[in-house]
Amino acid sequence: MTDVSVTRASDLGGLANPARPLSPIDVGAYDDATLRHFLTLLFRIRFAEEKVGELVERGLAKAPCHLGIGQEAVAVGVSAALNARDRVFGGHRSHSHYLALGGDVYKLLAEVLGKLDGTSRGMGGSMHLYGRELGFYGSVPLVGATIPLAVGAGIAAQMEGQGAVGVCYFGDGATEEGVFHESMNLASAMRLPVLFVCENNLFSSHLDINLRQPSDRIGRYGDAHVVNTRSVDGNDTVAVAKAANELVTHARNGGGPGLLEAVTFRHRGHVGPKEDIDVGVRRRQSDIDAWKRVDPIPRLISALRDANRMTAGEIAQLEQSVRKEIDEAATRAEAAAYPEERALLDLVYIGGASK
Amino acid sequence: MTDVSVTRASDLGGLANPARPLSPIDVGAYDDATLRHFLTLLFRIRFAEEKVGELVERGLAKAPCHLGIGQEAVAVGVSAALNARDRVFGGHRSHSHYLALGGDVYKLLAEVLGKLDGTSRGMGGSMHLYGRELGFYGSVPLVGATIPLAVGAGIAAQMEGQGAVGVCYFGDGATEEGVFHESMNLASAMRLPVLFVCENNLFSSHLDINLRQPSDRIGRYGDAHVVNTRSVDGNDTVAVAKAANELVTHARNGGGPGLLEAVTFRHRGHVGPKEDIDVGVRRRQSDIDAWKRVDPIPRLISALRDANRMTAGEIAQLEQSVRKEIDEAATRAEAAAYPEERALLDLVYIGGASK
Amino acid sequence: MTVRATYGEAIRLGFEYLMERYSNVFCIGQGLWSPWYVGNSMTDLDHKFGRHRVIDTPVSELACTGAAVGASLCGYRAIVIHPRMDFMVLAADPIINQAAKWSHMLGGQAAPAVTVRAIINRGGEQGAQHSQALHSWFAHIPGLRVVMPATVQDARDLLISAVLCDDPVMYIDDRWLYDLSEDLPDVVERDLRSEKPRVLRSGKDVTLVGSSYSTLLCQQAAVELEKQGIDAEVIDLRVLNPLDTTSVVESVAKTGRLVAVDGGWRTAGLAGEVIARVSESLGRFKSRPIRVTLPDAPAPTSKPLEAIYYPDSQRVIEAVQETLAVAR
Amino acid sequence: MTVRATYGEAIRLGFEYLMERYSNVFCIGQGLWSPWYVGNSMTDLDHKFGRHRVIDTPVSELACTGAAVGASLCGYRAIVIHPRMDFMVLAADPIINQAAKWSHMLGGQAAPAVTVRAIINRGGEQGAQHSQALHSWFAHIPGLRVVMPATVQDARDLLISAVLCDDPVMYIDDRWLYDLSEDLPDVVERDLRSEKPRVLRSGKDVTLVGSSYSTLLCQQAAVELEKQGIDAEVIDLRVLNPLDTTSVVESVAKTGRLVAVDGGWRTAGLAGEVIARVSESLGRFKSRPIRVTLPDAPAPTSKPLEAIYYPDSQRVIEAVQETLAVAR
Ligand SMILES: Cc1ncc(C[n+]2csc(CCOP(=O)(O)OP(=O)(O)O)c2C)c(N)n1
Ligand SMILES: Cc1ncc(C[n+]2csc(CCOP(=O)(O)OP(=O)(O)O)c2C)c(N)n1
Ligand SMILES: [Mg+2]
Ligand SMILES: [Mg+2]
Repeated sequence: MTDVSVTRASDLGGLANPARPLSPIDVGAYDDATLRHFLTLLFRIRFAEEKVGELVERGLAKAPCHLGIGQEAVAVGVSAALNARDRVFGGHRSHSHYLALGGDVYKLLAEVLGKLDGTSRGMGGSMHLYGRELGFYGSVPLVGATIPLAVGAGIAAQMEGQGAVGVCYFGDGATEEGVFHESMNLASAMRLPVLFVCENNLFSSHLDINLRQPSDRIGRYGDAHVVNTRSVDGNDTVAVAKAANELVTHARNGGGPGLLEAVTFRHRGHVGPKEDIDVGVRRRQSDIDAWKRVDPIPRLISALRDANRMTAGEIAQLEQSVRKEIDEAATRAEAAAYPEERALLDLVYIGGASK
Repeated sequence: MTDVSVTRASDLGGLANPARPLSPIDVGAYDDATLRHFLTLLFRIRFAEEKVGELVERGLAKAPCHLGIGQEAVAVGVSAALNARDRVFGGHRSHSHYLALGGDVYKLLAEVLGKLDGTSRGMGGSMHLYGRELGFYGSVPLVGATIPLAVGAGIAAQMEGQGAVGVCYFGDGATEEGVFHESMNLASAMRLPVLFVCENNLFSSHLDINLRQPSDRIGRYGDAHVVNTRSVDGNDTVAVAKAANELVTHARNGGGPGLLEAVTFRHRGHVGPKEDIDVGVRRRQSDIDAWKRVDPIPRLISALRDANRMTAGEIAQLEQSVRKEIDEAATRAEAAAYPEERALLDLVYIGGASK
Repeated sequence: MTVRATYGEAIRLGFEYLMERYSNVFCIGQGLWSPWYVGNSMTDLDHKFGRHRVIDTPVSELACTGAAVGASLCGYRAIVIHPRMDFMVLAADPIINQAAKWSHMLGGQAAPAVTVRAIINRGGEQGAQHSQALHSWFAHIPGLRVVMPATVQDARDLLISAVLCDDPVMYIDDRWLYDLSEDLPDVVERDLRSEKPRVLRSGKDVTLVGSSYSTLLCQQAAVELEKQGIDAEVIDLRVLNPLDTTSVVESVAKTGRLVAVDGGWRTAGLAGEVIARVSESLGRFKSRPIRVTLPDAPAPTSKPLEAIYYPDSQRVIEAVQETLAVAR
Repeated sequence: MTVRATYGEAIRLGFEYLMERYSNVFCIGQGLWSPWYVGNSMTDLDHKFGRHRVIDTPVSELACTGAAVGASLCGYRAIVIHPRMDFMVLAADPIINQAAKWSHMLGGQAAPAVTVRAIINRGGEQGAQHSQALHSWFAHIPGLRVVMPATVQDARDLLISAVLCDDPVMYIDDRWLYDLSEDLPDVVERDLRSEKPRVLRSGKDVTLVGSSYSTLLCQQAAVELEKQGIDAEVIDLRVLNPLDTTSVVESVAKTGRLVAVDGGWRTAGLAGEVIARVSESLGRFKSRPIRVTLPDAPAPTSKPLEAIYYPDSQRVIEAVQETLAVAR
């Protein structure tokens, strides 16, 4: 588009500004085990993605890897509102979505390396993850593609009448795809139990949202489609969990779909482990630095310590054990086998060789 | 979709209710010639479409013909805001859009009959009209398809810098197509001079809008895409003309796109001359009767007479002369020649036989 | 027990069979509550099975198709209906990028057992955006199965096989066939993976290959040709993807002559594929094979142009005569 | 005066030539302000010609393509760029239902002189949604012209011809060719309507037909085959739609043997069309024609599967050897 000013005012009431005065994370509503679980997941996602970055740098992972480092709180918070009957779909940046549901790091790393033990039996790589046993029904990289699939999961859930929800994660860029709007309208008109989770990281690859949309607040689409909407601090695990829980509960009770806008930022570039300072349109070192200061992990750690929920020692120990888990998983994944050649034709159709 | 109540409340503040107390049409802002022109166009469109209905009933017009009888005020009002540099696109129900720009009834009827003298040289029929000399850049029946084309006309206009606008007409149903949203966002982000005209007739073929969308007010999409929006009485030629003029003037001056929602109703069925009482979901005779009581033509006539702008005699004479014009055009069109067979291959590519 | 039905009614019988027996089958698409969108092929299904199982939709081909794919990943067997193939172009992504690829791309674990019903609805001066027969596109996409019934029985039975198949299937029917009528035996559920092209009529002089309405043209031509002493074998492809041309090759090995008839465009279309397969297998014909297809032009509207646009059985007959002009 | 350039640079030279000389040319597409989306094929064009003429866009393939078509109806010559053909599937409507049909459907009066640039960007373990080569789909659509440059010079010159052509043209380039390098003569503007397949190498034993990267495979194979005493003729299709196979037919009339190579899927694809055309014209070969294509499977990601998925020149050589196994 023509060069609209990228300094246009934000409609997000501070959420897009990492230098705003922060309200501290309010851990009051959750018990110790849950909070420890949140932190475990945050660590696991963070370190697993850092490991993926290493595998890319070492030339072992060839598939495009989109890291969500800095955005982990979204998936952790959302997953807290879900149960085993719900069906979750992701996109190109879905390591966190898989892991936050309880996904296995070894399977993830094996998949990233194209190995048979991977989540998708080595047929997908980083951008195509699967974990049905967890309720993770699949992620694929075509932007916006899984949004209507989650609506279909909502139809299924409505027919079953068991209170399940369909969930999809997508980015701010995906809301520029028509299918997002068609899906919101369909879900709204049918009052389907669907949770639309927009990770608004203010960028779509190299482009700032202000270069692509007339406002940086994705929530306005929820208003237009008459969908219950919450815009929250996406770097606050608890805020995300609470908002997700509200919307999901409403949906389970027949109140129709919800749109959760979690405002966040990715520390790394669009694809691969670099920070992409040079290539972005307004992606300055100072922006990244400012966002790193509101990193969801230290923020949750401070809150846990301030509230005396975990000691520094416990946290350090947890960190160590997660790091160890991931190193071991990586070593195993590197050594694992590739799929056999016949998979190429055998998997085209379900149940055996194409005939 | 599942059976949502079709009696859901309207968000249109009365515009969707033909039985509301009507404000009289305010002709004060326009001179006699303009008002006479409005009435001429209303008559021409109405009688031309009635003639098309006859041609269908007589088995002469075979192509699907979508009549907009009852909706004429929209195109007449919008066209009043346009000039020769503007570029207008239509859809499946576009007889009025073509005629309101000054289109020729003979060419229209010839096209409807598939004759060489038609607007599209007999290659299009009722659903594919063209009149570049009038600024009518084309209408095609794939729902929503011309919306992004008008955005392209907006890009062209912005590049030319001559104050032109791109215009497209579409229905409430078309706003369910993703391309509508993508187009609105693109036009808004680029601040393009585009007028989006939604003829909200509350139906998409057999389905009431309340069975397809969570609200009957299309204007909410303008809010979401940060586009200047007006929702008006689509059966009031003057109200449409004024709102269109405001939005177009704004767009010409670099203020970005506008969305005009004109609320109206079609007297006839989705396709063909019948009223479709039986086949619609909530398309009752009483609805049609109520909407006929707010027919745009008698309403403008009353206003003209009340304001002493035209006498009953003048109006009757005008009506007579338009009817005559149309009868003559129909007679000529029936007698006109079909395109030659070689058009089938010659027109596939521009400038001659496919090679 | 047989029942007399037209092609349109047979489709409806297929839907009824499925929805009565399988509670996880549902239909979604534009016009399903309307009496006119899909001819008589789904009349009153919404009343019989409820509007929650026969869902009429907003004008949103992309999301509705994607939703059908999504529901099918969750154990349902959704049938998404596109009253015109032209509009389905807007839903190409969920069909070809999603449904067709999920099994392969996710290691054979995710099976969107969706059925995409695409209706060819042409003629009647509807013009270029309301007439397309794009089956060749979908025959080109691995991971998708494509069926095109030509007979009344197949109209019912291939629909049933399509819906019961674990893979995504496109079921394409043609409104021009709706008035064909036939006696139907009871339904026998058949595994789509075993369904193949079928020799509808055996003959020794020339092989005619068609699918859907083109098969009807071949059959009509064969009847006429018989009167002229020409013995045509007619093969109905039925399943376009994955395409098995074994029987076509065997037939041409016998007859030496091939006329491939198709209701789509010529270039890079199905009829060319048939000729290519036979050429690859046999390397030679008694006389040059011929395609009878649409010309490479969009559908016109005007009456005289429509009349020459769509091939008829006479064109098939002429093609056969041409192949026979070379000494037998 | 010649200039040395790679295929990627040649595309950029084409853009530069057009934008310098024709003020009504503009570019629109995803990633045009990014240094990595389209390789080196458009580097810094936004800075050179201004961001109003090189427009980076939201993630809206459908509207952006439609907008390019619309602007092209208003006297502009828009080039809409799709960094991956897979994503362009979302824009099928404005390409095939609109651009390809407007001339015909509106009586030859409306010419959307738009160029749709589609990039094939496969390999690198990107998988099924980031690898597709769907040129056969677009070769099937009348009203659209489709070009696929195989050489550095064509990369530049066919782009220029495409944009200057009054019809909608799809220009398809392949990232695997970007490092080819060649000396380029000055630009001579050529009417796309006169551009045809080209015999790149003449030979008498077998005819190899390719387009884009497949042509390169044919050339590489021909070099190897020469060492084995086999004299291959190589034909580069260049223009897939409307497809003119006269020179292919002439060649096979001479060699009697045909290997059709294509980077797309096998069934209902371009290679089959080439075989069909030759069969229709000649009716017989010295030995069975062979296609070398992708298998009918989505693109895998895993390294060992990618290695067997994409055909290489060795596969072409083997196919030639197979055709020659039958006595000459
Ligand atoms: C349909 C489609 N168009 C374009 C792309 C290229 N692409 C991959 S990721 C991406 C950015 C998406 O941005 P957003 O949705 O905000 O997600 P984020 O990367 O910020 O997580 C784009 C444009 C694609 N994969 N699919
Ligand atoms: C892409 C597409 N989908 C479906 C159709 C079938 N169709 C033709 S007109 C129409 C209704 C459109 O309703 P609306 O946009 O409100 O316009 P109206 O008919 O009320 O003027 C539909 C669904 C079509 N022509 N194109
Ligand atoms: Mg983003
Ligand atoms: Mg309407």
